[in-house]
Amino acid sequence: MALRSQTPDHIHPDDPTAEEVVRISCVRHTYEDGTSVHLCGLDFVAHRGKRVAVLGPNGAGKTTMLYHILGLLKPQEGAVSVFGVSPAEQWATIRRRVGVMLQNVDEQIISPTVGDDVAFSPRQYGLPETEVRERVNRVLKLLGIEELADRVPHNLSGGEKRKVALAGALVMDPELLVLDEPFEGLDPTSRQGLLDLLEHLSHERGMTVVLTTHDIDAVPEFADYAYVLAPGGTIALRGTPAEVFANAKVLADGNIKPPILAELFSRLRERDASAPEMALTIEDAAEALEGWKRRSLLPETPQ
Amino acid sequence: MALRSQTPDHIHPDDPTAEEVVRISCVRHTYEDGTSVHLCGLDFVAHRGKRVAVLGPNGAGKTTMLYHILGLLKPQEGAVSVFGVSPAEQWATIRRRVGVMLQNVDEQIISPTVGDDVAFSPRQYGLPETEVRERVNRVLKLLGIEELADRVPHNLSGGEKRKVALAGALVMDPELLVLDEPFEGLDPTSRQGLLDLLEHLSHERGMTVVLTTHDIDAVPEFADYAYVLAPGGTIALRGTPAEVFANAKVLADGNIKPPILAELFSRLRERDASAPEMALTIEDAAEALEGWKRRSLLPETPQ
Amino acid sequence: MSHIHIPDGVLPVWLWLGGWVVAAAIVWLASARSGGVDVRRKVPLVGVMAALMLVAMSSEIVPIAYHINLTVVAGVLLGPQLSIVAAFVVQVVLALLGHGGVTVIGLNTLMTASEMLFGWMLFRGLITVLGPRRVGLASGVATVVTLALATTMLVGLVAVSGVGAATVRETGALDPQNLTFAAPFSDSIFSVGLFSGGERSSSPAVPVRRFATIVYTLGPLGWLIEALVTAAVLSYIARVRPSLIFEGALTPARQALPGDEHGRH
Amino acid sequence: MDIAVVDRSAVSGNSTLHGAATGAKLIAFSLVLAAVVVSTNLFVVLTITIVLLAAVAALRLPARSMLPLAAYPAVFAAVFAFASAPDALAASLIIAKAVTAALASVTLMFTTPYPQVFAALQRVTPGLVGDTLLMTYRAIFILADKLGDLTRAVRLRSGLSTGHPVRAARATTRALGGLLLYSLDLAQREYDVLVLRGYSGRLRVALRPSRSRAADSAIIVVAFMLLCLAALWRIYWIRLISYSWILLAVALVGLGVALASRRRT
Ligand SMILES: Nc1ncnc2c1ncn2[C@@H]1O[C@H](COP(=O)(O)OP(=O)(O)OP(=O)(O)O)[C@@H](O)[C@H]1O
Ligand SMILES: Nc1ncnc2c1ncn2[C@@H]1O[C@H](COP(=O)(O)OP(=O)(O)OP(=O)(O)O)[C@@H](O)[C@H]1O
Ligand SMILES: [Mg+2]
Ligand SMILES: [Mg+2]
Repeated sequence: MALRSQTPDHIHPDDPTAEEVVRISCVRHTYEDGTSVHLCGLDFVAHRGKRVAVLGPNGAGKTTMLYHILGLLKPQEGAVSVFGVSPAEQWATIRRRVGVMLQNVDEQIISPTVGDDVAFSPRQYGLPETEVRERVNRVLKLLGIEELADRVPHNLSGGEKRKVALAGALVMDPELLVLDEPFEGLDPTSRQGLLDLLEHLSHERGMTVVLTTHDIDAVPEFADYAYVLAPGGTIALRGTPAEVFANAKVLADGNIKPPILAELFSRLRERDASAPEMALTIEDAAEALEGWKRRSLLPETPQ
Repeated sequence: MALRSQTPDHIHPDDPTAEEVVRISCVRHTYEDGTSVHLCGLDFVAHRGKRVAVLGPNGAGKTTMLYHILGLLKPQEGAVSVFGVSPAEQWATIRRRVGVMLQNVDEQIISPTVGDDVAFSPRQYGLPETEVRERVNRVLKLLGIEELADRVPHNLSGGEKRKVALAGALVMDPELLVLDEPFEGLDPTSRQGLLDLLEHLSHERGMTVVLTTHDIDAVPEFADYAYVLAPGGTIALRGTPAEVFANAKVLADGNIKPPILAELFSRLRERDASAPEMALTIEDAAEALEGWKRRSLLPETPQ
Repeated sequence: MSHIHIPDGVLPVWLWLGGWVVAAAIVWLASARSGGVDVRRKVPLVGVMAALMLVAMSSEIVPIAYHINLTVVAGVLLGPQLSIVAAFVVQVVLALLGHGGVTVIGLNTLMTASEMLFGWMLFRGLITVLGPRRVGLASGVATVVTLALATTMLVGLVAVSGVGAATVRETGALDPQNLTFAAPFSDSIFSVGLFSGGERSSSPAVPVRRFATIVYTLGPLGWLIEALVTAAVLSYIARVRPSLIFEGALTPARQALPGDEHGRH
Repeated sequence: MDIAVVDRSAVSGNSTLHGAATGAKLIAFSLVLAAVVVSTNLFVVLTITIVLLAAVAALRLPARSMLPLAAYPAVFAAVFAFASAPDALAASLIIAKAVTAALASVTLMFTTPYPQVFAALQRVTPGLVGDTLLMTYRAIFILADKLGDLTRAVRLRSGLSTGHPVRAARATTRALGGLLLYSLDLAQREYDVLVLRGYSGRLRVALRPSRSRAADSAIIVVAFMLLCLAALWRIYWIRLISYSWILLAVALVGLGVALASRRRT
């Protein structure tokens, strides 16, 4: 089985003993109307405690990939393993360890009040009611939506619904968090809050996060690794954000624009060859630019 | 009625004779569960041929505001006028001139094929079939989704659906285009394509565009004017993007982070007072930074 | 209760044809007076309620041979004019699915519609008396009374048509004499057409009086179930979407959900 | 029950039925329904079923999605029959009628895009009724889709507690209440969008030119023959009842041929 072909390049770069939480090897799914998504090329691997972003153009197969991780689709070819088991067959054994947010959050709402909806999983797992309450309050606070607790979820605004869905995903403290375009519809502050929260969760609790996004500018800040899907599902590229964004050709094929800062730096380089190396966070960029200007002042004979 | 209170600050800054396409004056809507949205403070005005962005935190009332423009909600207080009439009462007389895309595109797809769905409005308005075909082909091409024409819309990916919904909104060449978070779920290249398309439509055809978005970085490039809603619906700020993003305090209240470039420049200024003025597009920014560096070289005695 | 399952060819022609004519007339009337935008905006509600009634009416609780009708729920939510349209649509589809014949669509539409109207009127009356907070009670009472009235109509219909009561399906039609369920087809065209002699003119197998006894002794069990379901559904809707129930004169003081009192301003 | 499956088959199929004129299909559909409705003979109904099945097989329609949908009413009809039919044969007749009517509608909907069907229906029904029929059709799928989403969400998020049946039941009833409300909202929004985009009570569709007049006529002729047979057996049933099996045998042979031809190519 493809699962066994652990070529060295899939070993965790920093920590060779790190546990693989998710692995997808050359999975193919053909939808009933004949549209085929072939998640092949490279293996997709997510290690414990890492945040992995999946990028790719519309219709590449990102959601299809997450559906395989969640066992909603069964691989017709290839293999998927999550916590070492096949999710399509043994979802019930691992679902307590997995938190989920779907792309269309409307599809995810179960109960008629926000509080009940977030409490759904802990109640069904039979936690005592006091603990259920406590968990729900904690997670609502974490996301800053305590005041929504008694509202009817369908009546919320788009962004509010997304936060409720996220609360439902986080309430059981999952080991693996699977998020399909979590930043869409969130206002910039909530987006930043979510980025910080995910960073906190993965560092403090070793939570593994797999998410898809089109928000390129958030990727350098968020992700430990990024995967790029090409149209058709081919996994074309893998690496740290800096590695990925340096690969202009594959990105262009994948309809992916580099982040704004990456573009700014390459514009600067075109104008002036002495411009600094690409920096992907605002802090680094400001430092690099200031350094660039200062350096050009110092020795009056640079060029 | 509030409509008559045309204070001078609502006259179009460049062209005092420009026609007002949309005006919202102090509208209040209280949802059944008691949530109240009070779109007051400033009047919301969109002039012919201008692109207007509405910003604001989650749950501020952006979608509610668009629903008023579309006549889906009836103002309980205040007045809304679109093309000079009240949309809630006389929608049928103006609907041909308005194109719409809602926030949740799943709810917007009606017909069993993409082609039929895009053709829905022209058919309902009784255009001859050849013209319907021609319009549909043109708009599908404009959005680069010709190959989807025979697919079943429910089966498309999130971003693909959004493009189909957009095609349906554009097919009648509306004079007013109302878009609720049109960039969500689009990959960066499609997003850029949409920005260019909207610019083209408003310049060439004088189309008025009103859209809500959380994609702050796109606003300077896209919008002629921006409005900022505060929580509760208060229209707190109005101006060109540069004016709006200069108003840090109101933005912070509205959960709005300034665009990346704005932030980069303010960081630079903190480090070095000689740093250039804020520039909001990549092109301008590159030019400003290069100029800054060059200037600092020339007269060897600047500071 | 809200409709009879009688195959075609059982009822006298004057009866079913009369039913069709009256039903067609009121459906046409209801539809003709629907130009207004406000009525049109309720069409999706009618669609959902019709779909729900279809599901409810076509699934049966076996031990008491009863199915939930949701007629009072639908009547309260739709009001008179839309109720008529919904009743007609539901009966047409039910007939296509074999619940009764096509000839009885007219009569069935009338029965369902009048049940919805009764329910709607009673509910409105009770709410005005009891106040808008007693939705559960009002709807429960309205349901029981409505069903009792509808049952009486059914008995009347049986008496008028001279059809064997056993051909009429109704609430809990358990025959207490031999402890079998009333069999609508044993006496009619189905059995004869298939296996035995000619298409007899059906002589009432059960006298109307005994039929009435059965219905009035066992029916209340079904009414109770229906009342519980109706009360649950309507109180839920009154809590989260009061405008669906209350409009115009019935509008209660705004009921905020707990936690929303402070709103968000 | 996923509307996408129906839509996909209706628009992307390429069979004779797909190519036939909508009008012809609607006429044939009504004739077949009439045949089912008038028939009181199990063999005749089964003959119609088998003719329809043969058509499905011969035309390579997506039987795997169609048959479960057509069989769905059988569940309800079976409960109904169990509660009311006097004997097994009558029960089978009730079920067969329901399934056959459903199979005919499913065949129509799988070979004709729904706007075509409803545009035609709206031409002959009073405004509000046509409008309601359309929304009822959509609402059935909205309810089914939302139920599907709900079960998927439950599966993803924890499943229902097996250890705590009370909790599971409570959560389920709450979820169903929410589902009702949400379906209402969805239907409302769907209708709003229809109106925003130019709908005002009448769907307009592009005429789909018939691929072959001969096929159109053939479809109508077959349907008409079925109706004639049903009527004959209904009127002269005493003389014909012992020959019922012939119909069934002929139909079965037809089905066999259709299946064989399908296998060969
Ligand atoms: N249920 C379905 N039936 C048929 N085709 C489907 C279905 N769902 C998705 N597809 C197709 O499969 C491909 C991959 O879809 P998927 O939803 O995985 O894309 P995605 O990468 O998530 O895109 P987006 O960024 O737009 O969300 C697309 O071409 C889409 O049209
Ligand atoms: N149908 C409804 N019933 C009750 N309250 C509602 C309803 N729709 C919206 N609201 C509430 O009204 C407020 C404004 O909602 P709206 O959808 O206009 O926000 P928005 O600015 O579009 O937010 P987002 O950016 O998240 O889409 C929110 O507090 C929301 O919870
Ligand atoms: Mg997706
Ligand atoms: Mg919104």
